[in-house]
Amino acid sequence: MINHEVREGVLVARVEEKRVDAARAPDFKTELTRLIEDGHQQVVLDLSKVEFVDSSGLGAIVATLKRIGPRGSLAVAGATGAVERLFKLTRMDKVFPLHEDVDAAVRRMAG
Amino acid sequence: MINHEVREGVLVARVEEKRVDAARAPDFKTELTRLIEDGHQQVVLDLSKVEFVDSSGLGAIVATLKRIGPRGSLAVAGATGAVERLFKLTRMDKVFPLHEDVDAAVRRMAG
Amino acid sequence: MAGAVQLLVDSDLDTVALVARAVRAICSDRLSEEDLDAIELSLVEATTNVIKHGYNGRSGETLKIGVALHSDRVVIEVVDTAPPMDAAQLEQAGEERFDFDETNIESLPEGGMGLALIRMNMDEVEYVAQKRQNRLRMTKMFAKPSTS
Amino acid sequence: MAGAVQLLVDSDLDTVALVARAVRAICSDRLSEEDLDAIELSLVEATTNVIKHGYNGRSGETLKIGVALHSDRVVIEVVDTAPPMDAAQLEQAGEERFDFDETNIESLPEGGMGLALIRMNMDEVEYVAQKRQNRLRMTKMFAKPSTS
Ligand SMILES: Nc1ncnc2c1ncn2[C@@H]1O[C@H](COP(=O)(O)OP(=O)(O)O)[C@@H](O)[C@H]1O
Ligand SMILES: Nc1ncnc2c1ncn2[C@@H]1O[C@H](COP(=O)(O)OP(=O)(O)O)[C@@H](O)[C@H]1O
Repeated sequence: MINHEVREGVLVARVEEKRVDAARAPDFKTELTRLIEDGHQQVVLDLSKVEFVDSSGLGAIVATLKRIGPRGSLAVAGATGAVERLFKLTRMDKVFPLHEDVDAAVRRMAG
Repeated sequence: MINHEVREGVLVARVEEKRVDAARAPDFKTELTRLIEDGHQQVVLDLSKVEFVDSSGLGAIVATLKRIGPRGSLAVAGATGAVERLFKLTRMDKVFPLHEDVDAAVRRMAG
Repeated sequence: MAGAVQLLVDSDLDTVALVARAVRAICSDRLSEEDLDAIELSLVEATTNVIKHGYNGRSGETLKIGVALHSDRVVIEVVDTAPPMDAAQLEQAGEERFDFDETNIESLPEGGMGLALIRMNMDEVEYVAQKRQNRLRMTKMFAKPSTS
Repeated sequence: MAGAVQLLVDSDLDTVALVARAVRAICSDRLSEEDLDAIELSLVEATTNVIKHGYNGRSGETLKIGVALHSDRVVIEVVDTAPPMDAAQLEQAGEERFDFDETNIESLPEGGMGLALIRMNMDEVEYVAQKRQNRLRMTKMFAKPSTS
């Protein structure tokens, strides 16, 4: 459900599911955590293919940030429509900087 | 549900409904018949805004052609997707020439 | 994603569009636009027939639509409690309905196309008139998507 | 177009997406994308709660979703036969849930956001626990479209 690559030292995790809801959040969290545990501290979560996230999906993203720890950071790229709206409504856009695309997010994080 | 104009002597009837199904076919037929009864023999039915037609809608179009009579003609413009598919599946594209748009249909009919 | 949804609506021609959109959306993840068009048309023809012929246009009667998504097929069931239709009507319906002479305008069909369209658009069509209800079961096979 | 549709599904988290897509499609003719997003999220949170908390994750239980389209509002009802929830949970839920200190990562919520999201996204939310069933009724008002 997640593809990843490393760009300029930043882990880019692209979510391949259209929906991250309660049915998928546990696996989503497990996969994301496994990626983080390889030691990455700078992570960009690419949500450009995702059309819908519910509170379980958002909770999994928050859990991942806690796992990365205070010295790392987790930014979001490509959130649009309902997904972007959820981040703003819950004020989570204050926690996860929203970037238009992966390029912009990596540039900001690596630079 | 139908807007109309006359172009180069051809009556262009643009259907403003997304769906022409059994709930709407009776009114659709009434409106179309009223337009025809003004004496128009060359008619282009613009279906570019229509997403769905069922057998009732198709029947209403056939009824209109019968009303126009053997000396007139009824062409269809802008049928795409499910609508175009219905005309082809029922061989009604042999009866109603399908044109990409109103311009093409009027050109053919008036020319 | 496999799954099943049942929809209940009043026997009203105005709700046919709502059901059609809902069922299309339920199936939309797996099927091509062309298959979705085929399913939507068949469903609309079937529910319209139940309302117009089964219930004689009476609203306030129930209409149940079942959608079951399998890995290689969608099964759509239309269930009603009206007097049953003559199953021969369905058996005889087919693409011959459209073998008209296109030069003879008066011969063109204005109705009686619904059952033929259902049979032409679905892979299997079965009608079962039970004691208390009738069930039209329509199956559409589809190619498994290459990914996942 | 006014109308009402009821959906019946099994209490399975995998069917929540099917219901969400169906309800979105049913409402799609009248509402803005933003209103559709609000309705979809509320519906998903409500049905997920019933499955996870009401039925403790048990599948095979019924879940009924009613959608009623009016000229100026949509009413969504989620009906279950599980033990009722504590209505106070709903009353206390609101946007205060998201008054966190964003500099204190450990304090950020990982759950307990669903009811708050429902109340923030819908105009009216009512919970009625009856003898045999619970009913969460969520209403969304919308501007009448300027045309027709
Ligand atoms: N659900 C039904 N209940 C009773 N009769 C039906 C039903 N469906 C179809 N029929 C009969 O079969 C005939 C053919 O149906 P159809 O091909 O859909 O065309 P149409 O509805 O335009 O007549 C109908 O005219 C009706 O007599
Ligand atoms: N349908 C329900 N049945 C029983 N309890 C419920 C129901 N919905 C919500 N609750 C209770 O309210 C709490 C808060 O729900 P919610 O805000 O959706 O967050 P979450 O589901 O993530 O815990 C739940 O943890 C549960 O205890």
